[in-house]
Amino acid sequence: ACGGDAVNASDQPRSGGTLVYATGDDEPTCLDPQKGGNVAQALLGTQFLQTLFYQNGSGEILPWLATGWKQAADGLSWSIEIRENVKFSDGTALDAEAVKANLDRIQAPQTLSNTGRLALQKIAKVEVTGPSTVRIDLHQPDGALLESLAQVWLPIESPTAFARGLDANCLKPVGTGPYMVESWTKQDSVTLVRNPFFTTPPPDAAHTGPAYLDKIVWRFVPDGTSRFAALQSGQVHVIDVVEPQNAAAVKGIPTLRTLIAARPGEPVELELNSGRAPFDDIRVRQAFFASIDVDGALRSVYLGTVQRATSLLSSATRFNVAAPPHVYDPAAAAALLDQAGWSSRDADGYRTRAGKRLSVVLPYSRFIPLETGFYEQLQATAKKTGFEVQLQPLETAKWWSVNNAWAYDAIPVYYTKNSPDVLRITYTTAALAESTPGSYHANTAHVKNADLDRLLEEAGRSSDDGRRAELYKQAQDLLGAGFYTLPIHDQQTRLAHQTKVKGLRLQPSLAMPDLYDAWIA
Amino acid sequence: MPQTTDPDTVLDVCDLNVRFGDSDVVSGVSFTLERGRCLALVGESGSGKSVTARALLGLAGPQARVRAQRLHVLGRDVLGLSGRALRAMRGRDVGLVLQDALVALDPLRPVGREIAAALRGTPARRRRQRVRELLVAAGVPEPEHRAAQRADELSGGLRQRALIASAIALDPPVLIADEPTTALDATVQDQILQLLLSLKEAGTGLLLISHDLAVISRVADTVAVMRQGGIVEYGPARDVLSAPTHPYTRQLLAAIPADRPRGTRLTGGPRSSPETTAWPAGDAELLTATALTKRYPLPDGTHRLAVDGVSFALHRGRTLGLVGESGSGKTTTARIVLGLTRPDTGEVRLGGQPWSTLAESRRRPDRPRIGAIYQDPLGSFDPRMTVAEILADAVSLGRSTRPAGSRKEIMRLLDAVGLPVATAGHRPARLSGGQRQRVAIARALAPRPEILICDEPVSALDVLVQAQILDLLDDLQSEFGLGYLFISHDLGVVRHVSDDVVVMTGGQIVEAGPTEQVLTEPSHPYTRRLLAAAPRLADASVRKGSLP
Amino acid sequence: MRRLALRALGTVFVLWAVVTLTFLGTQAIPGDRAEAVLGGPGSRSTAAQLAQIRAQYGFDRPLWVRYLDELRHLAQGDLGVSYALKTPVTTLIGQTIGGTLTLAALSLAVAWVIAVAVALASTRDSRIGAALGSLLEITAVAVPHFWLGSMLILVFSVGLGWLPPISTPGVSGMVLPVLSLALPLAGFLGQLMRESFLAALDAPFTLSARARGESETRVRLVHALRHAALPAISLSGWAFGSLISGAVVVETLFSRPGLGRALLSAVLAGDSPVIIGVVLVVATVYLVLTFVTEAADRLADPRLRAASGHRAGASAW
Amino acid sequence: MVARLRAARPADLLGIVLLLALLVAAAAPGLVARHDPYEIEPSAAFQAPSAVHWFGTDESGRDTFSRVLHGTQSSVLIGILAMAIGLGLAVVLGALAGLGGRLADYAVGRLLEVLFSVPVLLVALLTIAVLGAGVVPSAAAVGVAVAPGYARIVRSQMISARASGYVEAAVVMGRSRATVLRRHILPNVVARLFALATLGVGQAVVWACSLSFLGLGVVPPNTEWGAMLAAGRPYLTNAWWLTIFPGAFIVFTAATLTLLGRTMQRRSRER
Ligand SMILES: Nc1ncnc2c1ncn2[C@@H]1O[C@H](COP(=O)(O)OP(=O)(O)OP(=O)(O)O)[C@@H](O)[C@H]1O
Ligand SMILES: Nc1ncnc2c1ncn2[C@@H]1O[C@H](COP(=O)(O)OP(=O)(O)OP(=O)(O)O)[C@@H](O)[C@H]1O
Ligand SMILES: [Mg+2]
Ligand SMILES: [Mg+2]
Repeated sequence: ACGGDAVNASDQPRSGGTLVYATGDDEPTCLDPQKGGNVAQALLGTQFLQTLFYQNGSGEILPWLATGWKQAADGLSWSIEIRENVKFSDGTALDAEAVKANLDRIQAPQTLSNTGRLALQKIAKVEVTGPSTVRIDLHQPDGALLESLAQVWLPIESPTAFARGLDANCLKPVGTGPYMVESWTKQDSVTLVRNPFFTTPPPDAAHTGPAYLDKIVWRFVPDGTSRFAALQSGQVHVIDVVEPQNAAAVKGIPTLRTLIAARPGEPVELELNSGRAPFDDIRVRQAFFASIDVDGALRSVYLGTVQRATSLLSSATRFNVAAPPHVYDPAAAAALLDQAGWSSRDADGYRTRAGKRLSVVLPYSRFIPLETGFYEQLQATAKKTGFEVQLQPLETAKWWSVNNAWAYDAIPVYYTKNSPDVLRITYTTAALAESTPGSYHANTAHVKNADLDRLLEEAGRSSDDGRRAELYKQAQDLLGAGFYTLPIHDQQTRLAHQTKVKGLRLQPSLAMPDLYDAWIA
Repeated sequence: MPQTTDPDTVLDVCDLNVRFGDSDVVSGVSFTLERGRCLALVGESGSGKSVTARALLGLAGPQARVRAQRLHVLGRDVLGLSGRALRAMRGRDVGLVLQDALVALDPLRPVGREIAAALRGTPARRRRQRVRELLVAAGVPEPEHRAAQRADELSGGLRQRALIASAIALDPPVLIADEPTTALDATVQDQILQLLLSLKEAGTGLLLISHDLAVISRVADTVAVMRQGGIVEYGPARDVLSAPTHPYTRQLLAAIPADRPRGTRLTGGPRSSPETTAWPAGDAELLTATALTKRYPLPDGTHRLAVDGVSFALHRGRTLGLVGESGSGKTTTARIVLGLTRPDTGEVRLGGQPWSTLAESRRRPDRPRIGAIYQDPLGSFDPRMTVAEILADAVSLGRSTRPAGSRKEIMRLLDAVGLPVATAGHRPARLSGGQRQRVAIARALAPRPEILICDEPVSALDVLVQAQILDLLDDLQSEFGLGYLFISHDLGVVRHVSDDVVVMTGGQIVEAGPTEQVLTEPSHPYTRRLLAAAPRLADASVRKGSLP
Repeated sequence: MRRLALRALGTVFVLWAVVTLTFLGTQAIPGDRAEAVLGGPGSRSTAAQLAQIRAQYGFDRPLWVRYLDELRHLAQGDLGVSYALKTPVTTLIGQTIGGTLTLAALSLAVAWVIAVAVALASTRDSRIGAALGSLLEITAVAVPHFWLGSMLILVFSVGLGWLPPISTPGVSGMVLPVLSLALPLAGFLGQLMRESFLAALDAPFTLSARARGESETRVRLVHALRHAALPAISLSGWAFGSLISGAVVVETLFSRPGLGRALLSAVLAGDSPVIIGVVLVVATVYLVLTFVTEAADRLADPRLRAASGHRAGASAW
Repeated sequence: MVARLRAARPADLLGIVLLLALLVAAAAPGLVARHDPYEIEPSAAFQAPSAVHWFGTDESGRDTFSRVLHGTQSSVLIGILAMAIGLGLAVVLGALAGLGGRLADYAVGRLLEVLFSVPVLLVALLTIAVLGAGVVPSAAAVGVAVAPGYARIVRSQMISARASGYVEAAVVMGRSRATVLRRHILPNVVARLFALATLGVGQAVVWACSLSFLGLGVVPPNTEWGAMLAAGRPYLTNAWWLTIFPGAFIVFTAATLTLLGRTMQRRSRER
């Protein structure tokens, strides 16, 4: 699903130079992805942080900062060998103590880790068993453990750097990657320079030894038009979050090229809050899906540059099962709504039941990669069937509040993770977080299904691929039949770059850009 | 038409026409001016005097279309000159003293610099010295100090002199002075006229523009009377002023109030109102002011005594004239009487009852008994109201419901002040100055007051209009028995309208008494100085004899 | 001396009131303050984390306690630490203020140059010229900054490729942002100036300057221009303030680090320390500028030096 | 009326004609625009301007011309509402300062100084942050933000009206304070404000659009110009019409109102 520019053999890589990368993703509030853990952090972190394991393009786990691993027969304990003679960019050595320090830190509440902490939930404790070996003890078997440890949200950082305190570490995390953070000018840019201690290229990299580039200026350019204009005018070398229309435009510009790949996890999707009316009724959920013309919207808003997602798991995630997508069928929708009692219409043409309008609150935010035009079309088509969709554009923090408070009927979400275990994180009863109201809950669809819980728990414990495939298929079928989630398109890494930038590639685990091989011709 | 043959002829104008758009503002004007002589242009406001003067310098404005058979300055045709040549001519050949001296100097620059700006060709280091000389020549005391001041730091007279200094900077053979003495105190006016006379004696050809015949009679050798853009009478000053042939000139002469006894009409024609008076005769005291003082704080923490121990009384059917130079406290006195300013000490009593000591709400019911008219009538009208609305408001005493018959009352008022009915629908801004003042008077009369306070009611008007207003006030007084407090800095006007007169200076009354006595046998030196400076027609005896 | 002391006191009062108003304003922003601290995309904060933050930042204390606390810190010159960025607000402002002040100052200067040029070129003679001039001004005033900025990017960056669309520290990176801010302001100043310029050209004192034989250039440059500049000078302090508002838009558009962008993201994130800090700084700059423009006013208009007391304020915004 | 029209300058006439066009667009956009502004037609997205779609179509295939025309209503409504709110606040503050005696004047004066030193846009941003997005909040935000500027003007006009000759003349004639206020001061001040308001509506439209650009304006699919601009701007290089036309309409409207406001100002000065 991903790949890089094949390095042209006739072009000899050249060392030196500064690459300017303009990102459209948010500016991280902390450069250390152990804290929080989002895509913006992952994008930057991939350049200077590395993980114990590496996941290649076919989903296999390869050693990286670890050299080997062994799972105990009961699946409750893993012993891991740490690579020797590796130094952090501050000059301190990587050892078993450092790995334990990192894993413990991610789990400690004061670290405020979210993504990493959720991934390590099954860990009971980490023990140093030798200078270069650790043992990880689990509460229950975790088939996704190695995949989790191959995500940049669980990097191995210098414990010496941790000693500086949480906030200092946010400014300048210290890892083992090809580059290191030199400075961070808030609301402008982060400057990275080559790491002199670097010895651990990614397993599938094109070269070994230090990185080619002297320096990377990672600029925050939230405005998509300016970002693309800057690329066109040669002011920057690489941009991300390329908007569809610009991706289409690149085709006509010989000096530019795109690099687009799906990210693993759950696609960008619309989840319906089945915990309250009107979507507590499966017929209404089904009718809603049938009254939205997703294909039409994708074709027009995205100028055909984006594929419709057909599965509850991203096309870049193992064990995804393609299901026939929901089709736009107003007649079927109408019939379902009539059945569900929403048969009368009010003066504005919206359906009502017992004097109450069939109204759907849909809060969205800019950080979710869906265009305003998409929501508008959704609103317009749903209106024909009689749904009133109340769009609420919200700022990120507000959007999370609304999400935490369950104050929505339909909500666009995505979840980036390199494992089908993402389904367990986002659809099990435990993920409702009902015991702590106002708290983050990953189960945005409010699915409460014991069968599903059982399937996903077992799949999560299993390390047998055949069994996992079977369990995940059942789970996906079950979810599909419940009309909770409308997959829209895969979440993507969308880069555009000057053709003179060579060796640009994506790390397969999360499809994050990796500038280790990159050089400027 | 005189020909330019005489080398002494500095201005030679033949058949000058100036058009703005499609209106002829000046048409068929011809005159000549020689060295050491003075030609005066007189005429009512808007008759084209200033435009004529500006045309001589090519400054009639971009919209003006100027045509003439001859427009010669020092023998050169102005109409044929290039812009550069025109500029060279200005200031060097012809100096111009603009009409509005008060605003004719850049308020942001010291006057010394303004004068120096005219000194083309003078080396920079000599200029300072030269500016000093010019200011001295223009009769400005303390020239060094004054040169560093800006126009608005100078009094009107000093400004006028500074302006003259800048106009004569290059010693031009021709000087045009447009209304150089209007709006100045008599004493200051006198000084300016002296200055002009001395220039004339030194050989400058002087084109003097004024609507004030008294001023002209002192300086001019030749007079051209303008009306509606044309010259109606042109000849030696003595002849024109003593034996006017054109009726308009006669009208102008008759309108001069100075030395005309109380009660004589200035406009000719009969009284508009019946001779019979509806008010009881007898010398009733309407209002008394006793020992009024008012001080204003100055920015530097000290005080200025604007009014200092002023006492007087107003009587039914009589006029008290209040004269004095600018800043002597006349307006402040009037405001105290009107109950707009509270005196620091002293008291005003109305009809024997307390007035100035009352609270405003207690005073309000009696307010209709005192009316007022001001120098600037336009500012005293609500700009949104028409004449009819203004009068209706006055008639109804501010109650919004209109009493029956108010329309008739409005017509009566308009008639009383001699305004056509058609004016009722206009806003005051569209009326002429004289008409506006009439509306102001009508409004003041509406509540049937006993007293009218008139603060410089005619100072902004030209002689003919002034004469009409003065006659009107006179008629109204004899009809309704109004008591007037009439404030003016113009001795001639005060003399004509007042029964009694008080003379103020520095906030104090220096002399008071019956008008004839005070103004013919002044006892106080200040009054004598004021009288000596007052312009009058040069030879009153000649004039008297020539009147029909 | 006394006047200076009073003025200083007045300034302190204004700053206090600004802080109070802004504090109340930020408190009125709905949403959980703790969410603002933990916020950001993918925050996924648990209730425990939120509670921890509330305790740590003292969000659970009563409003007046927090207010007094805020005042105490501000009085000590401590602007606090940004919720979202976890950077001291002083550092944040230090990093951004230079760019914004440069941008605003340059824009003001460019606007002035354009306005003066337009005023000097304007006459009453040509009706077409006058109409065209005023039409241009009116249009310039009516152009939203961001639209103008977008158009400039379209033409000069995308089309012609002359200038960078996202700003760089150098001169070329300043051109488009400065133009986006300066053109509308130039229209505004131009209207003011041209009107008073023409009025000054009609004034008797220019006529008498001409009558003295002064050249047209001199009349325009020495006499009329100074008068024309007066209202524009008086309004420049205000204009500078409005440029800060414009900077919010322009900095976002051209991806310039600056106070405006910091303010915008702070409001969106409910990051009150940054909001209060930036507003305090902007208010201080505004007050200093009012002081400067008043001095400039006095310099340009000696009448003000003589007359004490205050003049009527801005006539329009 | 005819005579007055004849006296009008060409610029005034232009202003009036443009205003009429604007009013028609706001009152009955359907008269000219044949398409439904909300009707999506995904297959007809991003069509360049043509005889069918004069201003082209947007990413959802909606007719830009219809949307721009229908947008007149909400945009102008926001402008007028903002102006009403701003001027309303300003009149209250200004009247208090101008007529309420020294203490009130001082207090309001300080308050205005305070409001002046806070950036206009911040006030607007905070208002929106508190009220949420939408037509009314947008208008309120702009109104609140611009109120101090107008309050200053109202104050100085109140003061100059109070010091005017006609008020003094009314006092001399024995009119009470209330009468003077009601019959002379307020009508005169309000008459001037009318011209000012016209000028301000144009600016308010521009401000409201800026809010939309910052993502704080009107909620989609509302056809407000600022929101349209914000939505269309990402397509600047491929579908220029989505940016050019709404922007041009903002400029056109603001300019028309400014032109009109200036004419009215000049007229009231000439009167
Ligand atoms: N630039 C101009 N455009 C149009 N009309 C003008 C212009 N200048 C003067 N006028 C008109 O020309 C006429 C004569 O004006 P002028 O100033 O010469 O009168 P005047 O005799 O000097 O009056 P006053 O005694 O009031 O100064 C007036 O009706 C005036 O309105
Ligand atoms: N409100 C005020 N505050 C301070 N000083 C004042 C005030 N009103 C008048 N004065 C001063 O009081 C003095 C008398 O003024 P007033 O207006 O009564 O003179 P005037 O005789 O009417 O002069 P003019 O002939 O110029 O109208 C002047 O020096 C004036 O500057
Ligand atoms: Mg004149
Ligand atoms: Mg006076």
